[in-house]
Amino acid sequence: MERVAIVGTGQTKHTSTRGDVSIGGLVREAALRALADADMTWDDIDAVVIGKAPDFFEGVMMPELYLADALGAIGKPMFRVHTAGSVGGSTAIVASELVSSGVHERVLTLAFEKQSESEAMWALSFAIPFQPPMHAGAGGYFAPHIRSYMQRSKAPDHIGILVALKDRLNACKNPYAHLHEKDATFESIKDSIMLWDPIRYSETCPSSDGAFAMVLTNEKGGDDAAAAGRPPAWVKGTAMRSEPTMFAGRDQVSPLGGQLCSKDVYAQAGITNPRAEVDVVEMYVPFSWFEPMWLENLGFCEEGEGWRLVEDGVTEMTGDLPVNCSGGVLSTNPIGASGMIRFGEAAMQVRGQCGEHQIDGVRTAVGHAYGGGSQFFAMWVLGSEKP
Amino acid sequence: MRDVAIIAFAQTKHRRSYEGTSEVEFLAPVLQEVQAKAGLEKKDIDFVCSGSSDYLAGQAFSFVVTLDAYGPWPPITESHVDMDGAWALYEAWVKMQTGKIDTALIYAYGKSSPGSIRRVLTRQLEPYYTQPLWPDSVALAALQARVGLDAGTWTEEQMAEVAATSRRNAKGNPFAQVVDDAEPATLLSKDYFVDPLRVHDCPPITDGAAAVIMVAGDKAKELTDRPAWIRGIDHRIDPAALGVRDLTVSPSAQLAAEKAGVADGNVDVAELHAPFTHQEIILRNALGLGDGVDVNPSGGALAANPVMTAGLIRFGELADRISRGEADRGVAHATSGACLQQNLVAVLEGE
Amino acid sequence: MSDVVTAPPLTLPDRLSSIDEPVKSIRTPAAVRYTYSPGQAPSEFLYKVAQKQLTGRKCPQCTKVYIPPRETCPTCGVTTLPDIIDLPDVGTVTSFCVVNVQFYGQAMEVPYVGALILIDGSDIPLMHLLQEVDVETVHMGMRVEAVWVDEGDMGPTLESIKYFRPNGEPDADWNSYKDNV
Amino acid sequence: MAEVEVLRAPLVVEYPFTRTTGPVIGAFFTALREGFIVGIRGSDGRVIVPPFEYDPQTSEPLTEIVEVADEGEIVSWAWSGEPLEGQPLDHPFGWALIKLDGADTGFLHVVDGPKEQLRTGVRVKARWAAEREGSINDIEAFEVIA
Repeated sequence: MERVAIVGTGQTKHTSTRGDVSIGGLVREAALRALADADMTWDDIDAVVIGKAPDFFEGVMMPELYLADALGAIGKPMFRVHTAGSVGGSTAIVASELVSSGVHERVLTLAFEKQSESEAMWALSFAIPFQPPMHAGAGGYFAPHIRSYMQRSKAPDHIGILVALKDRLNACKNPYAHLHEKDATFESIKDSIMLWDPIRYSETCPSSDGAFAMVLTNEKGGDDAAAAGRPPAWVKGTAMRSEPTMFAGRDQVSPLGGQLCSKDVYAQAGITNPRAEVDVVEMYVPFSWFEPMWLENLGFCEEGEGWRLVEDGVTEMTGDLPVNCSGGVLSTNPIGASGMIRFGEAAMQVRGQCGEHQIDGVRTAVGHAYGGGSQFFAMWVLGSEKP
Repeated sequence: MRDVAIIAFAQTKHRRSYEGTSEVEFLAPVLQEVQAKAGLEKKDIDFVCSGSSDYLAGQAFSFVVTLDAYGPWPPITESHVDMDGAWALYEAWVKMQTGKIDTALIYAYGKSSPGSIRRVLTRQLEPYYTQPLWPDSVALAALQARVGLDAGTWTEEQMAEVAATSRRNAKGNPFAQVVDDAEPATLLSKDYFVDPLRVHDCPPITDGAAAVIMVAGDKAKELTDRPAWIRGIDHRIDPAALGVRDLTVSPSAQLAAEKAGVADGNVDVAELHAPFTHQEIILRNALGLGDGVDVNPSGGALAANPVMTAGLIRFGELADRISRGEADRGVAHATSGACLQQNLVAVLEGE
Repeated sequence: MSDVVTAPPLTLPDRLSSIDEPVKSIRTPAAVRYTYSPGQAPSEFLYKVAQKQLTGRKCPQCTKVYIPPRETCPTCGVTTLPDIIDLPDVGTVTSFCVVNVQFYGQAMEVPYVGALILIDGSDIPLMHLLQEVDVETVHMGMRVEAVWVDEGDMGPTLESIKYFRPNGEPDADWNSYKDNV
Repeated sequence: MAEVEVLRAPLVVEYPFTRTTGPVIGAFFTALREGFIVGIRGSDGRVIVPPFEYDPQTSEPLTEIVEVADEGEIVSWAWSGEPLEGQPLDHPFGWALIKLDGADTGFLHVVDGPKEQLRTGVRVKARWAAEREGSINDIEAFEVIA
């Protein structure tokens, strides 16, 4: 298997409405930045892999067909992935496999969402006849599972607030993040409206327009980048897992799919103690409580202990396992791109490109995405050393 | 490249409508059948990949629910593309090349019956200048057909010949939907549907599903006497806007065929995903298929056209033909987008 | 930020450059129409609902009872047993969410409770509304019963159940529902 | 299981999408609102109508907006006997790729019949809507001119 290196990343400034660009203009920005970072031009790219969440958001079925021009894909392979919320992660994994398989040498991968073209509550959950009404969108779906977590782990109520505060303040160090709430405090989050009890407004994610792109190359490309003073992030493992949305006895707090996905990816990367060996994590946390839930699900601690890591500040930028230094999904959420932002921020941490939200000396980083009803998982482990 | 073969194929009996049957209900038997044919169970399958479109069903994340038809438990390694199932097969093929997996189940489904497929497909057009006009798939194909008729690249008689051959071939395909013995002259005597296209130039509206199982290396030989080996596979895309393209040719299909190595040997059979009659002619030219090639012995997309699925079916039909010893080397093709915008080409061989 | 994305300026014909308010956005309303059918097993279930009867189907392999019934078991991938199992309209709250804000396309008065309810005799909870209850007192393990709409309004939809409400029974034993929390 | 008559209900997926255009697409719609048509010059010198943001061959951004005529000739056409919901005309009409004077590519729009007059090479001219807002429908249809 060919080694895979990430030699370029690029993203848009995420915001609620990118009123100055078309959909093509939006994706193009992220792609151009990734190409510039990789010191490449369109001609250097062999294939394009694109991902986004449901086509209803922009009302364009298979938008990759129309985006072929904007992404320099004419005459090239153009591939479209859709695995619900995990799509940004799985798209990056498909791109990495195009390289690791030896099929291509240099692949551009990109994920986007321009949510302002419609409205999330509509696009994600318009009513389907005869189906039980969702009553309250994604939050209404996930809130009972968060309550189950609180019950099972005996976590105190303020854990979600701590996570939200951390991510909002981290986002202020990330110029590309959507929300820059410099004045956020524990109290301001605590006092925000309880939307879907136990989820407060400030513990939820925004709705964003945004795109993220990466350039992946084979070993030679990675070596060349390193020689040119642009050290790459090396892919040390990738994994995906899926399970049914609803089935009898399903553990929706710590789905088996997520556990198996993390075990698989750590094994590939030679990680036996993730808490000790992973330097930084970008995980998919659309509601604050998912941080402690995923910490347990992804094997960073024992079951029921995730909230203690949060409370002890372990996941702060100053802690020993910083989580979502970028501000995470809680601060930036162009849905189809959110998974790729996690994967890409992990690459940026390894490459030392994060500026104010950089953790010193990152050697191993994890990117994580999930989707559907906590049923689709995608992860990768990146390292500064060639595997 | 690692040797990878298709060893089993199953599909629905394609028909105008499976209305009243949910996607899970009509897909599940196909998934069960393909596993039985391959002699594999869920525990033997390393990877599942599917192709479908939310827009056909009118539901966001429709593929999420449909995965239940497979019973993905314990959790599986799985992916989904919003493309024809042929691209899902491509993703699985790439994954096999990494050496991470040895077996894959690929499925696709498309039910056009819940909506107006002609209107639904307008949603895949460029969204600013084109979508708001609602130019339907038949109208766009008709514009393409006219260009070739005007240029003398094909004639209405040749188009009718394609339709007649497809329908006649489909008599040997128990899963086909449009099957008859109509002579080209009879077809040509009918009125235009969307001038210059007659009904016989257009694909039927179909509900259908299909699945294949693909296996790498020696395992393929253990499981079947005559695997259909994938010797080359590639896909390419052209611009979306019809106005800048020469609609009488398909540069992306031609390039994909070159990369897949179509011309590296004799081609016995080609299963081409040509929803409209003139598109089969374009593809024959783009792929360099001579008169000796048996094109669409299954009847092709003109005999049954489940959207998102018809391309994957081409792979299954060709693989079955090779496995039965009726062909040694063939070409499978899938398309996506208006007027053959995106094309995937593969070469399959017996031993 | 880097300037690689800065688009080069356009050169415009005079007639355009003299226009003060160029178009920056367009509205493209779109309606795509479908006829939706939930399929055989759900239809069967909903007809029974219209007769005030909840039903489920059992998987022959894992023996779990599904409500709404499935044609195919989502974990085993096998066809469920054809027998329709009648289920009562009472169950246990396994988890819930208190909704305090109006959402797109629905007109519930806030606050209201969306609860996962494990119907007795089934193995998977159903999401529905919980009312006639002080939201402060809702808790896991609470026993609840269906309140059906008036006879004349009954139809093949889960909305034939207006909501669930506490039925006064003591809380369910944790072990009876812990697999669904 | 006894087969029951399955349930059916209409499902309408409907939304008034708002699309921000960016400057190039915006220039085209601005022109339409003002009653004229523009294209853009491609890297090969061709004038592309409607304007692409990025060159179909080189992928580089295109910048030179060019005014073209609101009349030209049909390069391909098709006759739609039964219009579908949403299409510009509610009676039978022609679809056409139209090469406007000053342009080098085909512009997709509709031609308001009669069918007998439609053929490749025939000249057509835009019929403008009285009220224009910056939309492809600001051109109601093209009509055959002598």
